[in-house]
Amino acid sequence: MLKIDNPVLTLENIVAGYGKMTILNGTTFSVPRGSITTIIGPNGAGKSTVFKTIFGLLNARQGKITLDGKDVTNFTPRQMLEVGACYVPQGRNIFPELTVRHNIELGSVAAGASITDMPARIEASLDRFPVLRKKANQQASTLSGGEQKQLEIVRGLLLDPKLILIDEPSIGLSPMMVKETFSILTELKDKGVSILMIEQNAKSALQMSDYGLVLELGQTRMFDTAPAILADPRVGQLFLGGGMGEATAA
Amino acid sequence: MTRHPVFSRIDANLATLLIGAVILWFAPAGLKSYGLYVISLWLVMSIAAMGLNLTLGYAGLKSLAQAAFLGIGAYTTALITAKGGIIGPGWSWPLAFVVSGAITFFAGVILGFPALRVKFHYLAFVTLSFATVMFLIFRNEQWLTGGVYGFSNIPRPSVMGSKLDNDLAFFRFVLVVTVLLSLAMWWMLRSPWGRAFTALRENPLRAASLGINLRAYTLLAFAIGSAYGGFAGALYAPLVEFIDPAPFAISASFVLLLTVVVGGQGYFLGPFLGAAFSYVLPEVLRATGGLYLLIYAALVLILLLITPQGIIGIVEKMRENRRQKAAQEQRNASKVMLEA
Amino acid sequence: MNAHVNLPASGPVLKVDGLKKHFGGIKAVDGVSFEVFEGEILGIIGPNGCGKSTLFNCILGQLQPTEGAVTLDGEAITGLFPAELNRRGVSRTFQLLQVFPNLTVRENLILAGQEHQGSMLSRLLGPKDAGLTAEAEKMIGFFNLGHLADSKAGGLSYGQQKLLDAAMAFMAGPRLVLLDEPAGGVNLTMLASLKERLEAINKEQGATFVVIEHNMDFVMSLCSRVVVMAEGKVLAIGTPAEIRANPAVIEAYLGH
Amino acid sequence: MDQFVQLILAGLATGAIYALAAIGFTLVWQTSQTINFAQGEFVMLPAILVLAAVKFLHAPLPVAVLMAVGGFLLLFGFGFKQYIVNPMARHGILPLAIATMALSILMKESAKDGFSAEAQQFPSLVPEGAIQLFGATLSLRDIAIFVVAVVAIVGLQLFVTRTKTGRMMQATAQNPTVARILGISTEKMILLTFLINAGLAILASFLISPVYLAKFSNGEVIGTAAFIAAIVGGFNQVRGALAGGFIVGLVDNLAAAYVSSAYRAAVPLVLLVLVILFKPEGLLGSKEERTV
Amino acid sequence: QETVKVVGVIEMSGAGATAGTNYKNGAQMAVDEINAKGGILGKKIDFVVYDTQTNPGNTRAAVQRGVDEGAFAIFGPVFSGPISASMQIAQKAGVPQIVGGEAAGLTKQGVTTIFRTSLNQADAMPKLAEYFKNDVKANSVAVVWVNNDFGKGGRDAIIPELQKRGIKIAADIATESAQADFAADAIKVKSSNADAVFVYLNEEESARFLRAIKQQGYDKPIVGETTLLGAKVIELAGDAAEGAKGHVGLSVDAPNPLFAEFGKKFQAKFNYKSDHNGIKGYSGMYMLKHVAEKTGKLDKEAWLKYAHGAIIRTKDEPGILIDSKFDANGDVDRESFLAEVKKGQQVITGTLPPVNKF
Ligand SMILES: Nc1ncnc2c1ncn2[C@@H]1O[C@H](COP(=O)(O)OP(=O)(O)OP(=O)(O)O)[C@@H](O)[C@H]1O
Ligand SMILES: Nc1ncnc2c1ncn2[C@@H]1O[C@H](COP(=O)(O)OP(=O)(O)OP(=O)(O)O)[C@@H](O)[C@H]1O
Ligand SMILES: [Mg+2]
Ligand SMILES: [Mg+2]
Repeated sequence: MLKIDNPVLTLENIVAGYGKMTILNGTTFSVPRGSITTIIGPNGAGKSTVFKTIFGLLNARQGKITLDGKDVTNFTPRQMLEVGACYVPQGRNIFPELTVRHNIELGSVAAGASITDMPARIEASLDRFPVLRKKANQQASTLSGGEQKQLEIVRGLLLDPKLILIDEPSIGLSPMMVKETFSILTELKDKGVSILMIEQNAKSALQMSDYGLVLELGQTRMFDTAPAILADPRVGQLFLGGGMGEATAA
Repeated sequence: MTRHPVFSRIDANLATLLIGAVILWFAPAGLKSYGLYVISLWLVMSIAAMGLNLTLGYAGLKSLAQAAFLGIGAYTTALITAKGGIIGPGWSWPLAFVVSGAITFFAGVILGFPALRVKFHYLAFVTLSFATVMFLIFRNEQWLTGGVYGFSNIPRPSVMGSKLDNDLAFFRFVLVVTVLLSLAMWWMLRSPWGRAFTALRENPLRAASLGINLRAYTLLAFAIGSAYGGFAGALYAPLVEFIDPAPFAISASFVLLLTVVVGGQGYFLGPFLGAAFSYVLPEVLRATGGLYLLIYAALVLILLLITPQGIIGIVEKMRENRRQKAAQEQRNASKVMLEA
Repeated sequence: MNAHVNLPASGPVLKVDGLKKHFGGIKAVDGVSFEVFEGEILGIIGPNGCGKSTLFNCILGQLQPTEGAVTLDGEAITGLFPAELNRRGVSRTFQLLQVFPNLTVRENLILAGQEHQGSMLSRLLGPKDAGLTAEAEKMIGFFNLGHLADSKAGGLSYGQQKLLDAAMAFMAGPRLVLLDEPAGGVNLTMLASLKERLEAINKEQGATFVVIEHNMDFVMSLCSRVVVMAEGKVLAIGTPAEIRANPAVIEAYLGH
Repeated sequence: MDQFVQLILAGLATGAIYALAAIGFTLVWQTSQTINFAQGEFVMLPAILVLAAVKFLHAPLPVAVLMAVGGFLLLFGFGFKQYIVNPMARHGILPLAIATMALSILMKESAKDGFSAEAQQFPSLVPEGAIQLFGATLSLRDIAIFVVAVVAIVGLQLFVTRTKTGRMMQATAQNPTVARILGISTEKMILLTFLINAGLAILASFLISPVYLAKFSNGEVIGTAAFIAAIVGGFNQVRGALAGGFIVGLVDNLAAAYVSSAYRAAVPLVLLVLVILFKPEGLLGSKEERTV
Repeated sequence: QETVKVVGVIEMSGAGATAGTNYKNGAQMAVDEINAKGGILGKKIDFVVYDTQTNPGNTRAAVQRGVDEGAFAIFGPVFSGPISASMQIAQKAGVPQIVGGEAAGLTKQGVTTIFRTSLNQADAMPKLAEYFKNDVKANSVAVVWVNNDFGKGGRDAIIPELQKRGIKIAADIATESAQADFAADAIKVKSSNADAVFVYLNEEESARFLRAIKQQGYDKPIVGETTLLGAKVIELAGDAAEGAKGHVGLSVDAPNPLFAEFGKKFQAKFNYKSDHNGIKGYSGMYMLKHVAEKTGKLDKEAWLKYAHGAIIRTKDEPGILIDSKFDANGDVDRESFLAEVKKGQQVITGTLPPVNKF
């Protein structure tokens, strides 16, 4: 397994779960700084659970999480935001009865005084996702599934984070919007932001990533550069559908 | 094949019910009238709560009218069985029981229609309005109900020609009726109907797309739940031997709601526990003088803080833990596909 | 390209004719017409917000269309209740997660099949769940949910709930299945199983499918024909190959 | 005709009282999806606390008012949120609603056993006196209640919808987990809601008690009327409380005069049930969100 | 030491809480006094109170419990519905029951164990009707009553009496118990243009009604029964009570030193002014004691036998507060008063003799 120096985030032997269920049982990995790392793994592997534990939505029963060398184990979400992490969760996460614009504005709640150009930022994001501009004054619940996801992505990336945790951003997005999202993430990376992403749309995701990480049953099975993961025949067989499309076309 | 969790749960319910019934048959031998009255009341209110538990606990329809149905049943029974009533004392109780159930069933169907249109607090409001109107009818229509003066001298039913004036005999009679109604409820809840009612509560949108007839099940949940209120009323009237509008006021519906929630909404045995809490415990506490309502309210609060799922939630929690442990074992045993 | 392009042997199973759905000034669906033939797998693609889900909801009675008609086997079904349609053999999945969170996985599946057995009364009085338990067990096996069969569905991961939702739509032998983004969040290997299952049901039971998806590999390898929507209207209909080559589709949806 | 005008004015005065008490329901619902069945008791208790402070601690009236306000905010603003709403909020609406029912018994019985079972006079904050309007008499107190109700509700409506803090409160109610993820201090938002609620209850209590007298059982009447007003106005709109209060007050008074007085309690309900059946989201409520 | 068990079955919560609390306090005060002087026939009274929540079912349970516990007498309840629900139980067990109810029907059902502590409405209302005719000289009357057994009973009793005397009923207005807002009712009374209004509400509602009708500038006679003219009403209604008048059964303000003394003791003990229910509870307990002592033993049967037809005079038993006669049905007969509110005080303007002289 690849070793990296000066990681932005490390998890050491994390144990966490729900009720009597332990989902993460000694999860350990490090996230390289200033790059995009994609976590893949079967459904129910515990990927989202990892994010929830990092961001303080779920209690880590054991183990240690460090961000930039600082122990952030069991920080609250607010504290995590303050140390420069942000999180875009999986699924539907809007405030249904607020307007689109008000939804987006709430993404800046944790902004410190340092960020003075928030309105301009919001405008810039709306340029990237024109649908949202068009529907800025509509109730968020009336958006289509993909539009809601776009809203969440815009809202989640308003701050100047060190580390972005983003959980399956591509669900519900049209191919063009997936590309747009990935290019935004790449731009952020180029500005020095570290990105940890979960994706089931694994091939496209790994293609734009620097590193890949395979999680299975709550444990890190593989960690390598993205091209290496993509090229690994076992990974391809087990988690990337083993060449779907060709099989049926035969 | 693994055992079906619903089956094992319901089997436990059935066993508890039957064993409980046997114990209750023999237990009160030493009790005086008062004690017998209190446990009879407990059973009667359990029936009413069982009905509300179906409407509210299983089907998720917020009804604030259960005491009104109790009242309809009680007044119907009084009218049919009392001296000077439509038929008078004697064999008329079984008829009164059936008529009480039927009237409340149809009233339930009618009240169910708004439930097809409105949800949540609006439904609560509609049912609350119904309960208010029923209370006013009980109170104002003196020619029919005795109005504020009430309806006295309601006879106890007769079995095999002998009148159940003996409190123990009447209690056992109530017990038998309770067990029969509980069995019917148990059967229904373990049938596909029970699951459909739950689906109504959990996710009506998905339920509809699976062919579940929301209209039919909503109306049924209301109607059957209400009919249990009516059945309870048919026992309540001869138990107290006097009725006036007070026990069927809105506040009584709220107490029934409390009963269901405190017992454990959506669990078969919840109503029995809840009714013990709402109707027996206050009797026990009454000896504490003026403070007993304070103590009672504090106990409700503490209980809900400990187990918001109701008393039976404690048992459920253990069950859930066991289930999770089993799932965990299976998860641990599942094969690792990619060896690190 | 595709293994089984079925051409219309008989009339269409489902026919959508001039369907419109407006929300105030928003024309979510704006005059959509197409036909779905017996035994085919039809894909629907289109940019976010172009009206795909709304179209499904109108077809299935979840929303009342502003205008237009839907027929099933030549019979008008516009405005029928979702439950009625389901009993006529039309099942569906949802784009957002829609399971019964406090029922177990197994109960979710049995529930999905039970209303297709017997009459209301026989369901109350008769023997229960005959055959359904076995069918549910099979689904659980297919979708790798074995260890979660007795867990509450609300505690499943996103992808697992998505799979459960699809499995529910497959219960009780539907004739026509409408799937709204079944692939979103599903692991690629599981997606292959899902596809396999879908094709098996299609072949063995002759069920017809309409699938909304953004996963192009999935749509293009699965569907015999694809409808492309844009801004509430049909932009193109054709075989996957035709669609891939259509410049208007590339412009509006696929990119490059 | 004269009678009619008088009834309308009296109805508006009553309606303002209902509205004032109803805000609590809509506010708490809007910002934390809780139904507080003790709302009526919340309006009953502050006045009793003032009288109790006078009676037992021999505090002069202004001091007693301060003590009552402080004590009430602490107990039923902070304490209510901290010890009842917090632990139970995760378990759905009903357990919490039942808990508030228990709380209402607790408050009522404490007031009765700890203070008095009898009604007491409560000093009016507004000078006695009345004005004539269209041939009908309106007391200054009625007018004050009217003004306070309108100002409080309009102000609150603007606060909740037009300020960022207000939207943070709404966000907390609509999706607490996401609100936390975005760094909204949900704890603070909920606390704020409950403090405002307690504050409004105090205001309502001080205004209403001189008219209705201070008595442990007042909460039942006020609570029920306010609950109905809140539903009629639409639970999910703070401003709905105003319209709902006035409508219920008016219908109530007109029904008492023109329809059978024995059924007066039912008339507004039945009318409003009809309204709701034709407009299921309440008079001013907005449509339920899209679910599919 | 042996005790005499008396079980109070009283409305301590629910709609009857205020009345019940007064009744209980009055009774408790009597018990304390009696026990301090050695009890009944040397045995202390063991007085326990079970709350009925003003609910007939609970009342029945509580009476049953008292009977099962071997109570010598049941004390209460006050509201007529709960009394109806429970009197058969006491009757079956042969236990005396001393109640606070005023509804006419209670003593007409052949129950042999029930005793009232206040006048039957059927006896009080003719006196009032006379008053309307002769003193108020009203040709039409608006009747405002509370829609519970107390108010309805009064309304049902007075309307025929008024009509018998040729007085028209200009308005017949039902109100709810615990009603807070009387504006509509006041407006209705005013626009009925009756010569007088008869107010038959519980105390607090009376006060609220008086305030509401004063706000409407009403200037015709306001007439009522005991509950309209009580000290509590005057305190709560303030100016608005000025000039209200009518008939009073029991009142701490009656020109009777025993009432006044009771009032003072009660005020000192409970820190508020007793209403007529307090007097009922107090004198009822003394009636229990007196009869028991007359029979010389603690025997229920003997007690009942003596009590039916008993005449208790204050010179023999000061605790009875006013000479009273209990008839075969358990009804009580005694003097009553005409009163008026003047300068914030209840002033007795006349004394009416008992229905049947004794
Ligand atoms: N709220 C919950 N309660 C109980 N169990 C849960 C809960 N959420 C997740 N789990 C369990 O934890 C395991 C891991 O879930 P998690 O959401 O982390 O998976 P995942 O890797 O993100 O999967 P997916 O790719 O489907 O999103 C699953 O087996 C699931 O059953
Ligand atoms: N209740 C509503 N009120 C207003 N507009 C609505 C409502 N429902 C849907 N819309 C609008 O209708 C359009 C179509 O929505 P729909 O959900 O059908 O899109 P979709 O094609 O399924 O998109 P996606 O791929 O993102 O799921 C969207 O622009 C949406 O904003
Ligand atoms: Mg996940
Ligand atoms: Mg969609």
